[in-house]
Parts: sequence; structure tokens; C-alpha cells
Amino acid sequence: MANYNYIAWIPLLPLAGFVLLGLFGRRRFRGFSGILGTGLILAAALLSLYAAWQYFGAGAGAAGVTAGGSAYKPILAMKFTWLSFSPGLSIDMSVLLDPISVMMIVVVSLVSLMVHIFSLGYMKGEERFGTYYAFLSLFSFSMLGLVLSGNIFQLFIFWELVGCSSFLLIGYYYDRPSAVAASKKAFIVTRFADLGFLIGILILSFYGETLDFGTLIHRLTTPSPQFLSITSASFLGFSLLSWGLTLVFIGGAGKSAMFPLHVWLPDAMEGPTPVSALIHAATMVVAGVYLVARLFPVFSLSDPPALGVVAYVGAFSALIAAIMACTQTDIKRVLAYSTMSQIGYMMFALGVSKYGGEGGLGYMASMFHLFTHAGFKALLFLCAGVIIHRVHSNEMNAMGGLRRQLPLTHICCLIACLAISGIPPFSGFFSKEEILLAAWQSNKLIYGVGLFTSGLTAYYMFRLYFSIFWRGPHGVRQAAGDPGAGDAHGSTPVSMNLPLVVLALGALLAGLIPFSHFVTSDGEPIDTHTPLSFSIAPVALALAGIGLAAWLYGTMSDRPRRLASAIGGLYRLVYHTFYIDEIYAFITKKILFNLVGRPAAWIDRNIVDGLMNGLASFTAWISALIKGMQSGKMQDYALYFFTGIAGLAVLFIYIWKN
Amino acid sequence: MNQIPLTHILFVSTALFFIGMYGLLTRRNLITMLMSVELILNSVNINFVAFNRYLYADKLDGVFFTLFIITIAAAEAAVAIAIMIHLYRNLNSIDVEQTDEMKF
Amino acid sequence: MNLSLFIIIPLVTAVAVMCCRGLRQARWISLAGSLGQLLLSFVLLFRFGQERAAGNSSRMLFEYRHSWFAAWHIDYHIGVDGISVAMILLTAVIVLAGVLVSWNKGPWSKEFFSLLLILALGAYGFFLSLDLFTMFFFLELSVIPKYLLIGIWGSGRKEYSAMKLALMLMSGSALVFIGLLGLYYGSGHSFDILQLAQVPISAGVQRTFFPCLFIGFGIFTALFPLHTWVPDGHSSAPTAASMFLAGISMKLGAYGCLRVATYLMPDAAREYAPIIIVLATIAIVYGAFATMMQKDLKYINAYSSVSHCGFILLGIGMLTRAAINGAVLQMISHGLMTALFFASIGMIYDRAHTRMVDRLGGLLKVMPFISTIFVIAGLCSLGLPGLSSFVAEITVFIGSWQHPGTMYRLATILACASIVITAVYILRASAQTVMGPVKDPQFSVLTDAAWYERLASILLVAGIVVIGVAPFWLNDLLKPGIDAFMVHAGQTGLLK
Amino acid sequence: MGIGLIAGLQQELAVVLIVIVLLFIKLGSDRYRTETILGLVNVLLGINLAAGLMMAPTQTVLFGGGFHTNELIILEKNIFNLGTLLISLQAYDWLKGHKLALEFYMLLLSTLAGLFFMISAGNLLMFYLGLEMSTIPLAALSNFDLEKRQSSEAAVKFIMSSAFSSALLLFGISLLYGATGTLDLGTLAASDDNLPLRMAGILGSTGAHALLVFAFVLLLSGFAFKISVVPFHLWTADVYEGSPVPVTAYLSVISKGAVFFAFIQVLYTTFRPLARDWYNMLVLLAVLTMLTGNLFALRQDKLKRLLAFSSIAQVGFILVGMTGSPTTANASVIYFILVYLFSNLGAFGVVAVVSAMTGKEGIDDYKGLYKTNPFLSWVMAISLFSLAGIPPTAGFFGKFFLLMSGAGRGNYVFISMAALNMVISLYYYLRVIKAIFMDANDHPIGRLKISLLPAIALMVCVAGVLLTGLLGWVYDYIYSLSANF
Repeated sequence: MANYNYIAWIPLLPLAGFVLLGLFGRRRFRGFSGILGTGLILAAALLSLYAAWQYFGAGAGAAGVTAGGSAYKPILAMKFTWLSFSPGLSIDMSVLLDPISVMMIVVVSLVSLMVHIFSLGYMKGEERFGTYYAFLSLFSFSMLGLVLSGNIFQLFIFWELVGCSSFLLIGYYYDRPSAVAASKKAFIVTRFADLGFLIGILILSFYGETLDFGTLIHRLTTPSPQFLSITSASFLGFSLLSWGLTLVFIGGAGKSAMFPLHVWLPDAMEGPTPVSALIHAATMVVAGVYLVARLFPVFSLSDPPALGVVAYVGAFSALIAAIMACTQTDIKRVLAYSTMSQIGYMMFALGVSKYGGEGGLGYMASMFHLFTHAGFKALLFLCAGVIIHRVHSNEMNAMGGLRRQLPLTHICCLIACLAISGIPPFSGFFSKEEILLAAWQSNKLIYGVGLFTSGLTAYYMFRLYFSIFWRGPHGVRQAAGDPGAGDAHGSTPVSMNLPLVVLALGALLAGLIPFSHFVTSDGEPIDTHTPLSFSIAPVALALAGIGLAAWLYGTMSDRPRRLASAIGGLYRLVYHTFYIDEIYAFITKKILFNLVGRPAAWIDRNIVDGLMNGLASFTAWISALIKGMQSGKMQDYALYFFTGIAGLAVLFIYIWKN
Repeated sequence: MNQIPLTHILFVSTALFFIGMYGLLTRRNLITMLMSVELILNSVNINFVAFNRYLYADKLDGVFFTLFIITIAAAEAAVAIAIMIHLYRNLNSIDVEQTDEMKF
Repeated sequence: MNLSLFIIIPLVTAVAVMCCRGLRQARWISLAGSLGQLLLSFVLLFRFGQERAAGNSSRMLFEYRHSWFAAWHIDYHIGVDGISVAMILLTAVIVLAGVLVSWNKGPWSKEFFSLLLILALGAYGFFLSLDLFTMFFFLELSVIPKYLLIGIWGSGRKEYSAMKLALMLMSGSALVFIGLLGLYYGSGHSFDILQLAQVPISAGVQRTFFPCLFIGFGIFTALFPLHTWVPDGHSSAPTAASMFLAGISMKLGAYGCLRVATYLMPDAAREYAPIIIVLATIAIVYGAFATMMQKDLKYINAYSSVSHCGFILLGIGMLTRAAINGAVLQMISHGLMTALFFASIGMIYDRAHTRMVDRLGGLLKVMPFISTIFVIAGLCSLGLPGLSSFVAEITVFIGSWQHPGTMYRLATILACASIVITAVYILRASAQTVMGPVKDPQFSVLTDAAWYERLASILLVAGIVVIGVAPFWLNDLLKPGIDAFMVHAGQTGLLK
Repeated sequence: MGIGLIAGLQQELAVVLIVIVLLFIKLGSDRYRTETILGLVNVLLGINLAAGLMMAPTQTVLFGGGFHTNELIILEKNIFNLGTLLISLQAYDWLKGHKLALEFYMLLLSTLAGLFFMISAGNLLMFYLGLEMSTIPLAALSNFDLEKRQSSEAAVKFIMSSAFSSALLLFGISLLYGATGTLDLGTLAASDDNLPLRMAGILGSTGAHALLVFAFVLLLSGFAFKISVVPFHLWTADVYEGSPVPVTAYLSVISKGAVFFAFIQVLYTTFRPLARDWYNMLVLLAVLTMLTGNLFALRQDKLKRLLAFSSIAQVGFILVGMTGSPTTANASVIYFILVYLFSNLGAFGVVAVVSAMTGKEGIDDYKGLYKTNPFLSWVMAISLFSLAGIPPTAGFFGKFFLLMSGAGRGNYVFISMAALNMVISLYYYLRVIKAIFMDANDHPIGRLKISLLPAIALMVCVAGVLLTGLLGWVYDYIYSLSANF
């Protein structure tokens, strides 16, 4: 068995970066904090690649694949008890290697590396440069830890940590109230979802009597005593297994911005753009997908209803996000909704999948899409970063005709748009085809939604593309007319261009990787063969979408405006993203704050505390009441004296006799 | 034996006790109050003597006690009156109702 | 190892401080004294580990017994198990931090430091005691210094708060007192915890006196609805006193609930568990909601303490091994966290002269260190992994969940839900104070933390992080004590 | 007889001797300055205390059973010698300017002698004599602030109330005598179950029991008056307020304590047959006393009056302790009185010093005292904490043992009432602390120069307050003496 102990260094290197930069980044390491952070993540990325090579490639025969079959088996590279609750129930810190985790560490470390490099240019001159890299390192550490977790609670720990680093990075521009609000929102919404996750863990671990993924999955997919107890116990008509898995999925949905927990994601774009690329496009937001994939055997084999929930939530989110993306004018928001939509694809791909063999196509497709999406979405965001860097605005309406000024960015962005739209031979095409095929095989309704959404995707992405790079020259003017911009950011530095090129290559080529040979639901490689005829519909729809976008936004015209006014109310509804934010605000502000919080605070001050103060006042009142007893008159005293004697005598002679 | 029954004497002493008590509680002059206390003491004296004579004639405990009570009452009265005189100097009155500066 | 040193050193320091002249001498002597305590507690930790490693498995280590009031069979009897060692460490850390943050405390600095050290003495004694009388002695010993600290050096409605605190805590200790008498006469005339644990205590006695003891200690640890001293007391207290109050004093009650009430009367504890759990859950949820509406940073932390201490009581009420373990972890974790929180609030208040959330803003720009500390405390409070609260709360949750029964489950779910509310109020508070634009131009000239404040903060943060990152270390320390507790409580059957 | 008489009466004789010495000085001339006289008296009192402490423990019975003494009683008397010395030291500042300092001591020491006889009394006659011998001079002492109207008023109230109360007490004694035919405390106890034979003939056995209970109630009222049990307490506050501070201190500590010693002996030896009756009575009275004392103390603005009500409340606690079993009750009560002596004299000592130098006695006047007089403030604070029962002061131990003794009977409702009252009482003690330490004052009491003697007294009090509790052997010693009680 090959030695995988070095894997632990993959998350630990960025952690070291965080500690060093967090402690000294402000002063001592300030000058080279970017280099330090990037160097460490580079090392981690190299290690990840080596690990992938060892697991899938060279070492396959010895380690990844067992001697008998050709399946990739999970390997627990290391494990120590972190916190023990009772025998069998403990949080272990472990490193679990299986196809998806290896795939994920590669994705995470590579995208992270790109973003680190990109940020060297993008964030240059920021006051809290060191802190920025510290947070990035923290995120990389947490995310790598998350994907390597072999224990559901370990995963939860890193899950929370990525949430925190996301919070810190969204709020990086802390003096902007909108950034602060967005970071708060992101944290709280995902926290709320994590509550579901936590309770789900409690349910699963209580009945599974373990927190270890391997054991848990084994117990809950075979008719073990634990399996029988969790399926026989029910609550409100569903078995506790369904409850547990659904709650865990809620956690995943929160992190992955599934409807209706997606509200934080568009706002999260307040963070620096490279951060959006890393966290809110490529890695963290797919954690929910990863989580479902991690527990996929349980979902699939033991509890189809919960998997159904996954499928429908995913499909609905994909659709609604795509619709919302069509009306947004902030580039990053468009990209955010597009992310949400693409994650919806991944989710429903999992939801329609089965476990094992050919039936596991959806699972494989989902992971494949995750893989390709990470590349092209990060590319899109980095392109957006370059553009924003140049234009100093997020508004698409303020741009246009940038293709001459930013030729490289233009090409990269075009590649990415084609990839996400599913145009062959770009990477998105391959993964999306397989998702649609899996949906077709399992659920026609979802297939329909997916197909329609892919058309929408092509439309809104090219709406974005044309708005920025083609339509009219006024964006140019604005950029040129801004003297500060011209001086400071006259040309894009290499550190920003390099990642674009690397990622663009990825978006071009990643689709050619025989993904199904590596990552499948049960580790057995499968062969996928998509019939050519099947691809016609999605590609045609995508081309139609591109055409529509070109017609509307290719040149300066008032066509978009006329179209918008033609569908009036509907447009406004979509433009305001179905007023979901307002509904949330109503629930929190009006109901939680005014109907629960305020009364609680009031009751505490006035009733509970009032009771205590009332006791004191009561005592004082009694005291005032009886003060007349001490009248100062001696004869009254004598009378009390005498009454006392008489009272005692009567009481003890006649009444309280012994 | 043709003597007055004990109960009669006790009745007298009880009456004296309550007369004293009444005086103490109603009279406003301190001297009169002091006299009322003396009445109570006298009722006690009668009790002692009567009990001694009627029930426990073999020893003289009661009678001795009476003697001491009389003596002490005298001492008490002396001090009390001295204090009252002093009070009169300060207050120009020995009305008990006026000695209520300190209260509540 | 002579445990009485824990009582002697603070006492000697307190007296020495009273004898010295001026702030400079007072603070250096206090610093030396509290450093000595910290060192001593590390020595204790080390020696304790050595003894345990050497196979000494007796219930309590380093026992010392000296007859005090022979007529009543009252002994001065001290000794430690893992739980007490942890609590002593906590106390030492917080006292040192408290001395450091009060570096420039005036006027009457020697009185201030002296009282602080006497408070520490009370806490040490309480955690060391194995005799209920001794324990009660130290419990009450720590009430009046709090009154003075709040009343003299406090802010706001300090006299009112101080009086309220003193009276409510005294009511608590009066209840404890009745419970102790009941135990004494109900068990064969002994105050010795170890002896009492051997004697079967009749159901009637347990039923009558468990509530006395539990509520009595509960008042110290903010048992709903007797928690109202907490917001007022904490908010009026000077920084060091707040730290001590929330960090240690509230733990005295929790420790008492555990060590005395529940340990000695497990049957009654089982019987009353539903009530305890309901009250604890109310405290957790209601405290969190009440916190959400607060405007004053200290009130925020005070109410959140009510909510967080609810976890301790919840854990004790659940009576499963993991829950009890979680309760103890929460005692320590909350102690450090809330002390850090109060320290940072104090530093902010010292500079900005306001604690109102809506008047602060953008502090991160002007005092990055303090703001970072504040945010770390906040993140700990909302249970971020890697910091201590997470470990404690998760252990409580897992332990509570092991208690079957719909009501218990519901309580656990509500308790879990409170972490979301916690996130809401913590983030609101930090967003408004630390982040955002600098609200008041006057703030821009404020200075960041001085060396002593940094030292205090780093000390506390170190504690939080060490527990958060390596909880197994603390857990191993606590394990024998909790195991013995569970064996005595006869509750091991509940574990799977 | 001779030697035995002197040995048994040693302490009483010593006190009387001092009185006689003073009398001679008075007769001799008034050449001496007051300070000299005060110094001499204090030395004499110190010698007296030392002599008492060194006295060989004897067990004596004199005057045909009328007077008895033993180790415990000697201890009690030593406690009072100490208390008197402390009061005398504290009174220094006040007496310095008083023209009748010698008379003050003569009266004070007569009182003390009376109390000694009362404690040692073996029969009711001796008891009564001792009681009156202490009361009458005390009434005169109350009047010793000669120019103050309040002082006269207090004295009048005191003498009249105590005359009335002793009349009722005597009435009770006469009934008791009628019922049992004896005045001897020991014999009364022996007339246990074969109660009053003769009276039973007249009244029937129920009637005889009723008569006995009635007599007991009257007797109780006499004791209750002296120790200020509600509802017989009403004189207390007024007299305490009006009297000079040292006299108040004496009243509240020495005279009260002595009556307690007598009372507890009478209860547990003489009236043991009626134990079930008096137990309930004591419970009732204790609760009433604690509550009333505390409720009144809450609203006081004058420190002396507050201390008066606080001392009433303390009596309630002592009664709680008294309800326990004989040994624990006795030990706890004596111990508490020792503790109470230190604590109360500490508090009154401060009041005495401040009052003698500035004439201020209101709580408001004490605002900001700590700024100017830290020593006095700490003495006051420690004493008040002890009164409130806060560790590490001895008051904590005293209260704890009192309630523990009371709890021995298993009446936890009663003990809860007591515990509740401890909380209430804390409030008003803390009010004083608040005034001293926390409140600002534009015209605080100035920096006072404390004379040596009062300073010594205050330090002794503080030392006593701190050490009596922490040193466990003090209680154990008292307990061992009480064991054969």
C-alpha cells in the first residue's frame, strides 16, 4: 500500500500560511505575504496533483484499485481521535481518499492557486493585503480539509470553517456597509442551513452509532441493526432516515445556494472578485453537491424519497436561477445566478442517478460538471475581475466594446461562455450532455427543465458577453475618460493574465478527460457513450439562445428595453428576483425581531426582572405598612407587650396545644 | 378553719393587677404611670404572700421574695423619678405623649 | 502537592497589595501574584498528569484534610480531580487577564486588585473543596467582593446592579445553605462530599433538597427565570469584574449543580430532569432572542451568557455522559470566551466611552487589534470550529441527543437552533461596531491596545484556540472525573 | 465557707472591688484629670479581664443553691469582661469631655455585677435581683447624655418599660411559685411530670398545665423584653437611638447576651418539661422577630437605629439556634454571642468615635467616609459583613451554626424563613457599605484622629471578627464546655 501520509500536508500548508500571515501579515510579512501564500498553495497544488497521479495513475494497481477488480476503493490515509463522546462515537481527524475527494483536492488547490496568482495583481496596493492572503489561505485549508474528511463531523467542522472564511472574505471591504451586510447575510443563511445539517448529523449518528463516513454508509445501506432502527423509527410519517438525509441536504442546499436558501449568493459578490471566483463559483458553493455525493450510497440505496427532494430542488433552482440571471445587469450577479443554476444541474444530476454501474451516470455527470464548471466559472469570474479592474464598475450597462482594449480577456471570456453554454467541443458540453442524458433516462420532467435551462444559460451568458465586449463604444469612452484608471491600471499585469490563460486552456480541454473512468458512484469505471442525435436538441437551443442575445445586445439598440416593457410585470418580478429577499426580510425583521425578539427582551426587563424588583418593592411596602407599630409612644408599646402575652397565652393554651 | 379562701385573695390581686395595667395604659402622666406599675407589683406581692401562706406554709420563699420586690421597687422608683426630673428639665413636661420624638 | 497554596498565594498577594502604595506597586504585585497562580496551576496540571500516568486512580488527588469544626464534623478538606484542575486553570488564566486589563485601574487601585484577588481566592477554594461547608464558605466569600467591585468601580446604574447581584446571589446561597443542611441531617451528619457519596440518601431527602441546591447554585449560573442579575450586573461591572463574573463566578454555580446537587442526589436529578431541561432550553432560546434586541455591547454579552450557560444546565439536565462532558467543556469554554469578550468590550469602552452599538462603527480601522479580538470572541461565541465553544456545544448536542424521548429531542433541536440566533446577534453586533465606516470622527484618533491588554487578550485567545484545536487534551483530563460521576449517577445505562 | 465564697464569687467580687475603688477616688478628691481616671479604669478593667481568664475552673454552688458557677459560666463572664473593656475603650473619646466619667463607670460596673449574678442565679429570686441590679443603673446610664432631650426620653422609656416588664415577669414568677411551690430553678425542673400537686388539686391537671404555660409566657415575656423579641421589642429602637453610643453598645451586646445566657439555661433546665410548648413559641417568635427587625431596619436613616433593628433581627437568629438540641443550641448561642460581641462592638465602636468627634449619626453622613477614614470604614465594613453573615468573618460561622442547630429539629420551613431573612438583612447592611464606599458626598466627615484606646478596641474587634470564625477551636472549646450542659 502506497504511503499517503503526505496528504495531510495539503491542507496543512495553507493553514501554516494562515497562521503566519494572520499573526505577522499586517507588519512583518507584509511585503511578501502574497508570495508566501501563493508559494504555499503552489506546494499544496503540486502535492494534490501528485496524489491524483498516485491514486488514479501510477499507484492505481497498488493502492487505488484493488487487486481483483478495477474499482477505486476509498483509502483512509490517516486518522486520529479528536474528540470522543462515547465508545464508537467520536470526531476523528482523518484523511479519506476516494475518487471524488482526490478530484476535489485537485480542483480546489488548482483554482485556489490561480486565484492566489491572480490576486497578486488584482489586490496589489490594498491596505490589508496580508490579511487578504491570510483569509485566502484559511479558506484553502478549510476547503481542502472539507473534501478530505472521513468523518461526517469533521466535514461539518470544515464546513463551518469555509463558511467563516467566506464571511471574512465577503466582508473584506469592511468599510462598505453593503459588503458587511452581505457577509452577514451569507453567514446567517448558511448557518441556518447548517442547523439542518447538524440535526441531520445528530439523527444519522445516533442511529448509525458512528460518525465515520465509511462505517455510517456501510451500516445504513445494509440491513444492519442500525439500519433497521433508523428506518423503523418515523416522525410525521417519514422514516428518520429520510429526515436525517433531508436535513443534511438542507445543509448542503444552504452552502450550494439552492432555492430557497440561495439569497446570500448574489449579495456575496460584494467580496473581491477573485474571492468570488474561488469561493462563490468554483469551490465552496459546490460543497453541498460534494456532501450529497459523499452520502450518495445512502441516498440512493436506502432512501429514494430524499434523493427525489435533491433532484427536484436542484432542477427548480437551476431553472429559477437561470431566469433571474436573464434580467440582472451587474456582471457578478449574473455570474452568481449562473453559478446557482449550474449547481442546480449538478444537484439534479445526483438526484436522478442510481448507485453503481451504468445507472450511476448521473453521479458521474454531476461530478464531471462540477469539475468542468469549476474551471470555466472561475475563468468567467477572473475575466470579470479584469474588466472591473479596468472599468471600475460592475454594471453591464456602463460597459461595451471592451474587446479591443482587453483582447486576451475577451478571448478567454468567449471560451468560458461557450463552455458554459454547452457548445462543443468546450468542456461544458461534455458534462452537460451527460447530465441531460442521465435525466432523460430517469425523469423526463427534469430533463425538460434541464434542456430549457441550457437554452437560457446560453442566452444570459451571451447577453453578458455581448454587453461587455461588443455593444456600443461608450464603455470605452468611460474607461478612457477615467484618468485615474488609465494611469494605475493601464495594462493588465502578467499575474492576472496567466491564470486566465491557464483556465481558458482548461475550459477548452477539460472535457476531453475520460472522466467516467475515474469518478463513478461505486468506483468502477464505466464507459459513457452519448448518442450524437441526443446532443442536437441542447446544442440547437444553446445556439438559439446565443442568437437571441446577439440580436438583442450585439449592437446598441432599444430592443432590450422594448422587450422588457412588453412583458412588464413579469420582467419586474424577475428583475427583483421574485421578491424573495423581501420575503426573508419580512420574516426576520417583522416576525423574528418584532414578534419574538422584542417581546422577549421586553418580558425579560419588565416581567421577569419586574418580578424581582417587585419582590423588593413588596418588601419595602410591607415595611412602610407596619411602621406605625413603632409609634414612639410608650403606652402603645405596653399595649403591644400585653397583647403579645395575651396572644401567646391564648394561642398556646387553647389553640396550639401539645 | 375559718379563713378567707385563697381564690378571694387571688381575685383581689388579679383585680389590682388589671387596675395597674389600666392605669399604665391610659394615664398620661409619667408619675401616675409609675404608680400604676407599683400597683402591679403589689398585686404580685399579694400573690406571693397568699401562695406562701395558703399552699407552701412550710417555707418562707414567697414572703422573702415580697420583701425584695418592695425594696427593688423603691430603688426603681427612685431612679425613675430622677430620670423624670431630668426629662422635665429638658422637656418642661412629664406627659408621656410628648416623649415620642424617636419613632418609626 | 500542597493545594492550600492556591488559597495562600492569592491571600498573601491581596494583603500585600493592600499594604503597598500607589498604582504602580499594586499592579506589579498583583501581576506577580496572579502569574504565580498561573504557574502554580500549570504545576498542578503537570503533577496531576504525572500522578494519573503513574497509575494513581483514586477519585481525588492531593487530598488534604484538617479538622476545622470537630463538633460538627466539618473539615477543611480539599483535593482535585480533572474537572477541578481544569476549573482552576481557567480561574488562573482569567485572573491574570483580569489583572492585566485593569493595568491602569484607578482610583483606589490597591483595593481593586485586592478584591479581585480575593475573588480569585474564593473561586480556587470553591473548586478545591471536598467538604460542603468549605465549599459554601468560599462560595459566599466571593459574593461581597463582587458587590464592591461593581458598586465602586462600575458604570451606569452600578449601585442598583450591585445590590441586585448581591441580593440574588445571596438568595442563591441561602437556598444552597438549606440544601446543605438537609443533606447533612439527611445523610448521617457529614459535609464531606466523598463520604456523602457513599451514603445512600433517601428519596424524600433528595426530592426536597435537590431543588434547593440546584436552584441555589442555578441562580449563580443564570437559571431562568432567576437570571436577571446577569444583564445588570455584567453591564455595570468594571471590565475585570465582568470577566470574572461571567467567566468564573457563573461557573461556580454550574460546578455546584454538577458536583453537589446532581452528583450527590442523582435520583432526584433524574426526577427533576424534565424541569431542568425545560428551564435550560427556555434560557437558551429566550436568552438568545433577548440578546438580539440589545443595544449595549455588555448587555449583549450578558444576555448571551444567559443563553450560553443554558447549555451547561441543559447538559447537566440530560445526564448522559457526553452531555455532562459537554457541560463541563462549556463551563471552561464559556469562561474563556466571555472573559475575552468582556475584555475587548472594556477596551473599546475605555477608548470610545460608549458601548452602544449604534454609536460605534468602523473600529477595525482605528483599532485593529481590539477589533480582531472582539471578532474572535464573537466567532467563538457563535460556535466556530477551531475555537472552544464549538467543541463544548457540539458535545452537549450529541450528548443531549442521546437522551431518547420527544421532549428531550425537541429541547436539543431548540438548543441547536439557538446557534443560528447567536450568529444573528453576534454578526449584527460586530458588523455595527467593528465594521462599516468610522462613524464618529472622534474615533479616528483612538489608539489600539497597549501591551498589557494585548497580553491579556492573547492569553485568553490562546486558551480558546488550544481547546478548540486540541479538545482531546482537555477531554482526557476530564475523563476520569466524569466517568466516576457517571458511575455514581448510575446513568451509564443510558449510554450506548 | 470563706475561701470557697471568695473563689466562687471571684469575678463578681473583682467587679465590685473596682466599683469601690472608684467610689473611693470619687470621695477622695477631684484632683485627677478625666484622662487619668479613664486610663486607670481601663487598666483596672484589663486586669479584671486577665484575672477572669486566669481563674481556675471551679464548680461552685453557693447561697443554698442561689448561686452557682462552672466553667461555662466563667467563660460567659469572661466574654462580658472583655466586652465591657472594649466598650470602655471605645467610650474614651466621649467620656473625655464628660464630667461624670467616674459615675459612668460605677453604674456600668454595677450593671455588670448584676448581670454576673443573673447568669449565675440558681433560683428565681437571685435571677430577679441580678436582673434589676443590671436594669436600674442602665436606665440611669441611658440618660447620660445629659444635655440631650433624646437621652432623657430614652431613659424614661427604658425605665418605665422595664418596670412594666419586670412587673409582669414577677407576676409570672408568682404564678409559677403558686403552681409549684418552689423558686429554685433546679427543683422546678424536677417537678417535671408530677406537676404542681396542690394546684392540680384546685384546677385539675389540664388547668394546672394551662397555668404553667401562662406563667411561662409571662416569664418568657420578661426575657423577651430584655432581649428584644417581637412584640416585646418596641422600646429597643428608641432607647438605642437616644442613649449615648457606648450605652447602646452595652445594651445591645452585654445586657442582651447575659439575658440570653440566663434564658437558655432556664429553657433547657427549668422548662424542659414544657419543651414542646416553648419550641413552637420560639419558632413563632423567632420568625416574627427576624421579619420585623429586618423590615424596620430597611427603612432607617440613622445608623444607630438601624443597628438597633439589626440587633433585633439578630435576636431572631439566635432564637433559631436556641430551638436546637441542648448542646448544639447552647454552644451555638454562646459562640454567636461572642461573635456578635466583636461584630457589634466593631460597628458601634466606629459609630462611637464618629459620634463623639462630629456628632453625626445618620447614614447619609457616612457617605464618602472611605475617602477620608479608610481605617474606620474597613472596621465598619468588616463588622457589618460579620453581622450579615458573610465569610470570612466570624458572623458567617456564627449564623451558620445557629441555623444548623435549629435545623437539627427538621423544621426546614422555619430555617428557610431564617435564610430568607439573611438575604433581607444583607440589603440594609449593604446600604451602609454603599454609603461609605460608593456614594459621593460634598461634606464628608473629615479625617478623624483616632485616640489610641479606641483604636486598640477597634483592632481587637476586627481581629476577633476575623479570627473567632476561622479558628475552629474556639467553637470546639465552647462546644466541649456545653456538652455537659
